[in-house]
Amino acid sequence: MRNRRLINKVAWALFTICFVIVLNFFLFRILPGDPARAGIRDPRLTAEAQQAIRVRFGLDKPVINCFASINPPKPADCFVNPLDTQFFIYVGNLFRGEFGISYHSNQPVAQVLAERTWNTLLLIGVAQFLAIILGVALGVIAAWKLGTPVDYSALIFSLVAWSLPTFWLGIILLFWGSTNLGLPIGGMVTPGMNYASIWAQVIDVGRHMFLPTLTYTIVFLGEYMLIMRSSLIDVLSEDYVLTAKAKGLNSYQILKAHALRNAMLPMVTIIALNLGFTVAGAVQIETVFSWPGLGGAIYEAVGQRDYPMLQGAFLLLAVSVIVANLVADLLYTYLDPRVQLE
Amino acid sequence: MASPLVAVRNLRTLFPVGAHSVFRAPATFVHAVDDVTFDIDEGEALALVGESGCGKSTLALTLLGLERPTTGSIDFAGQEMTALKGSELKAARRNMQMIFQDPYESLNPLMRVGEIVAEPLIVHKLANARSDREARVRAALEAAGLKPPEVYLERYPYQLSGGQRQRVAIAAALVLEPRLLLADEPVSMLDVSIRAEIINLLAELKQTRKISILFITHDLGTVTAVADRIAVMYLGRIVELGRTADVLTQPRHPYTKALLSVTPAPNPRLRKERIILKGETPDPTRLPGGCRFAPRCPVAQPLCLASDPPLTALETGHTAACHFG
Amino acid sequence: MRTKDVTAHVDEKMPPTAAKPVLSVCSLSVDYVAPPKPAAHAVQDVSFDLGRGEVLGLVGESGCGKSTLALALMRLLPPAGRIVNGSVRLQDIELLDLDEARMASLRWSQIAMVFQGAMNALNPVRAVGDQIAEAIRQHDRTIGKAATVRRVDELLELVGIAANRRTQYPFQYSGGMRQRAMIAMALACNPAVIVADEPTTALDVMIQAQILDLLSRLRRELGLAIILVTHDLGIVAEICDRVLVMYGGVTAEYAPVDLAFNAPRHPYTQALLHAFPDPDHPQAKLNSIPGAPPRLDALPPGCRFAPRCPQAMERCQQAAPALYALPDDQFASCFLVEDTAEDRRGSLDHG
Amino acid sequence: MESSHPGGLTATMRNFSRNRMGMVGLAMLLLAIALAVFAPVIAPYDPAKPPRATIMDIYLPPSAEHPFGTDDAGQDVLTNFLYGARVSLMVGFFASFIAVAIGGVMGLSAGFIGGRTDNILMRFTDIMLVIPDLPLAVVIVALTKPSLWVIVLVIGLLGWTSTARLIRSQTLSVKQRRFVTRARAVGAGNFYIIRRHILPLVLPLLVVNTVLVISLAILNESTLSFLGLGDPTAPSWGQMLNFAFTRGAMSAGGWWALLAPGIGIVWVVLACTLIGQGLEQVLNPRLASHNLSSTKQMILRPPRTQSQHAPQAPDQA
Repeated sequence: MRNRRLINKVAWALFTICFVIVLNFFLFRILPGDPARAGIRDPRLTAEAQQAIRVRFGLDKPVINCFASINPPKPADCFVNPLDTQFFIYVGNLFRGEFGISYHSNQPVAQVLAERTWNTLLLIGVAQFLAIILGVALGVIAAWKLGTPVDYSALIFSLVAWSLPTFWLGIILLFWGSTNLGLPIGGMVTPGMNYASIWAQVIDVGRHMFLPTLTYTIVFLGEYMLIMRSSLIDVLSEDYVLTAKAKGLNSYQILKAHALRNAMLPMVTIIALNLGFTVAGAVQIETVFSWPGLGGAIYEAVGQRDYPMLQGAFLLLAVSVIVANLVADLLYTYLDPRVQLE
Repeated sequence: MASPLVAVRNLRTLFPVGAHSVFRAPATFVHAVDDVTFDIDEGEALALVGESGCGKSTLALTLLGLERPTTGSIDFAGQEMTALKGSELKAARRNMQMIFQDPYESLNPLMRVGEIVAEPLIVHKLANARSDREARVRAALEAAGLKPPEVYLERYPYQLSGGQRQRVAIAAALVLEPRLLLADEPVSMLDVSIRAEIINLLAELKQTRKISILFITHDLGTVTAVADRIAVMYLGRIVELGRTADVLTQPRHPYTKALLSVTPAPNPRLRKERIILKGETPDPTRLPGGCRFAPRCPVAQPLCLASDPPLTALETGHTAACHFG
Repeated sequence: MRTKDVTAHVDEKMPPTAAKPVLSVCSLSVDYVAPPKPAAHAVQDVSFDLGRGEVLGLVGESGCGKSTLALALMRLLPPAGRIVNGSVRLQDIELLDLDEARMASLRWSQIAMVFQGAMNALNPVRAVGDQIAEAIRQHDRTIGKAATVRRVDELLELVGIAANRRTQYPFQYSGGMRQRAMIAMALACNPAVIVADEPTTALDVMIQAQILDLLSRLRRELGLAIILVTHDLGIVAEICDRVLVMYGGVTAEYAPVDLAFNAPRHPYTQALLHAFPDPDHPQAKLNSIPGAPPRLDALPPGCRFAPRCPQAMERCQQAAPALYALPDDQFASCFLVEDTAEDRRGSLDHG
Repeated sequence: MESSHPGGLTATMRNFSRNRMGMVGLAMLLLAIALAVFAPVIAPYDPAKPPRATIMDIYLPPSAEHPFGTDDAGQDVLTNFLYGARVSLMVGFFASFIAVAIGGVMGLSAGFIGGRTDNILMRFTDIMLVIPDLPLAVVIVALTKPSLWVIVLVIGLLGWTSTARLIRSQTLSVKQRRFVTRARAVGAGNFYIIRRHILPLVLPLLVVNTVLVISLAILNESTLSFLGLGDPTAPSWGQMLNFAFTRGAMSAGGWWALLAPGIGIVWVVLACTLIGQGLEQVLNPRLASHNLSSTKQMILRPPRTQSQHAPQAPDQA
């Protein structure tokens, strides 16, 4: 039963990824900013070089065969040499790790994204870790002290934090941090710096990371606190908690042995579902703090109309959210015996 | 003797088990109702007794046409119900109304009593004139013992007690002047003091209006005051059927005997030897061969495991499905 | 004025084991407070004794305060609940005087509880055996792992559950088995008293019979004292020794089970019994009790049953009757028994 | 017993009016709407008039002449703030209307029809749920010509998933309730049951959800505008922030150009959040306590000494 569930989940994730690839491809072809038509605009490229890129990415081919003769469309054409079309060349390139060439930097998109992925992971990883730990802790305290001033303050704080636009909080913290704390106003490292030691480098990155991480943590902390609080209140109102109390367990024991695990179950799902918003947060924060990550890449690509870059970054983000969701789903299976053994 | 109001013959309702998938046909079926035959006369109350999962509620839903029977026939007032569809079924259903177990759940919390009772009229497009409709709603409320009706018309279910709510449900059933009432555990959620009121009301409706009643319950103790006959159900089958007094005083099927013995009598002096069956009702997807009751039967013989006893007549109007009954 | 020196009733006719009660509750009163609403007097001046191996039935309609009383004995009332008067003595220990830590150590080891609806009373994500073991280890820190497992198996066996089901989860159990598991859990520390709150509600009659059978066997074999909270007089007739009928938070009648059923003195008890079909005349019309029980936050000034009582007198509207002691260890709170009352020693003066 | 009245839009609203948190939110939202509606009356300047943009006029600190200061183009921040409110609120309301309409219909049909329809609709919803909204919105808006309606459409078309799931589960639970079976037993058809029994019980939840979708739509709009994808002809609060941030407000110390629109967004979003929280408390009233709430005051009986209640002495009567 468990294995079948696992296979189902993985198959579903793969299907979703395929859907995203198709969406990603056609979105860029259907909407006005078609990269094939926009062409390779860099004037520095020779005509031959442009043609070479066209051939490499199949831009000289029809999108798919049946659309070549759009008026009237001939469905039969779809099956004439179907692989020799932009779409399948695109898919084939994806499998080879080729995401296209950035219009702006002329570097392969895959290479640029690979560098930036780690920067985003570092930022999101640390901040999510902090937000989850602090949010859960705050939620537990608020739920436990339900109806007390502690609870109310935590609730108000979380509601306000949830309502803050991420980028605006970033700007405010940036304003405050750079003027009052002397923290850098952007980037990941101080430009042109020669580090005396690895420690000096870590400290420099840490100084750059402090404000974006803080912003990110505050925004997500509020949400996690709200969810944990309401989830734990539900659990603590259950009869089995009363049973535990009747068995002579004290509050700490009950929280540890009965309440927390049960309350964490919905948290896992919600954290997973929130990963999409997490990515949205990354775009905003990396923009404000000029953090060289995937989110920043999207922002820059938008400004430069760098479509291959935009396409690649979006695909990468979408796939990572899907995969992370899958992981959370499987984790849930592991945590909840009801799902595991059903 | 006139023909019965309801004649159910070899009724069978099966449910497929497992996820309904595009690729797989269901491998197993729940035999919710399996080869059930009985009659209900005009103005008669038949009690259908059995534990949860024995198929008694499915039987009621099948009678109503809310579940499709797999095979068998239901003759209701001379009409074959299983053949009806659409508007014909709707029209036939008008004469057959149901009362549910939980009056807290079976009334829409957002509708006023007047609207709830008028709903069947609206659905069936009857009594379209407003004054006519109101008169019928009032009459139904009064018939259900909610007097004077004006007091109740504008109230919401949450403003009523459990007994009053069940009376509203009964009024909503009576407003169409049905010939058959299906009462699915109508008192099991009510306190003892209120239980008696509702049972009395049903008995009164049977007597004064000649309404037939199918009284579905798991508690033999609640049926005596209203039922003329009792049918005992086990795992989708009727295992014993007879006049109330006969079944209660001379039960012939071991399951009926066991059920009777564990039904608490309201007096410590009547404490008796209880026949406590081991285990619980088995999984209805994997029915035992032979007699269905054999695995739990205290008096089972080798024969019982081998062959399934048919329902056989013992004396006038008393039948039981047991090799040794 | 509410008098404090109350109830001294011991029955010489009781079996010798019951001579000294295991649990003795004395004029216990519980309010629910939720300002600005008026306090609801959920339980008022309830007294009873429970001997070893005895089963006391606590009956009444929904909202009569019986579950509140059960929770008050364990000191597990919801936060709005206040024990405003009375005493609960468990084997010479006054439970209401203990601090919370000491009370926690007595819970389950001395007085355990079987809750209504075992589905919700068991943690869905922990194995059943685990939850029983937790109770054992909580009250015996020295017990080893293997010994705990052995004890859990023993307990499961005692209630008729195969030991190999120890590692299963509640959702893998049937309704009846969950209730048995709850009983096994309640027995984990050999308590003197078990409070069973509607242990068979929502179960089929046959499963109910199995559970009741199990409870009477345990009381016989282990000398367990049981308080059985129920709304079903039939269950009381089946297995209880004494019965305490509650109405609107007060004791209507408190008597040995035979007297309560065959010579009830309180009109409420009488009415309840008449609402059952008479086994001799099964098809006779049932007698119902018109009206509804009082709301505990808006009690009538006089006797709480007076508004529904067929025999209510003028006097009943003004003053609440005391709990009168009658011969043969029967008590009833009704003015009608005043004349036959032996004395008012066991009575509670509400006036 | 009055408080136990379940569900229902009118009852929900009546109880809501007693919820402090919700009423504060409602007041905040109404104030914001009033400011937006009466912007032409309140605003000190006409935003349509080209500013006299000399170097002396940009990033002027707040003064009597410009209560909120001026921005990078020398325009009055207060005026832009008031007109920006119109854009932000309008996008929020229209986009959430689209989202809630789609989500409501999807959820209701998936939940009520069930079976294969449910399966297909929910699978589609699941896909939409895992695709990150904002980057997709960024991509779509970046590929098209930025306009207010494109933004409304994109936010609306991407924002319905949570509504669909919520309404589906509520529909499912209402559908299984006994009174629906009763209506069927009486002979009522699907359309009647949806209209008379399902919708009234789903509606309050839909209202809660709408409020939260509005707040999300406003946040999303501001983010898109901040990323430079707003409609240049209708500057919203997000766009004011974009201009200020990209055109030197930080280095010029012009914090006022950043503060007003930001607070505007927080104000409206917080208002919606508070309303949502209040409505939820009304619909899903939790007890003010749970099983671990402090019970120190449980025993309030008069203290008694050991002698006063001697163990049950034998009855000497």
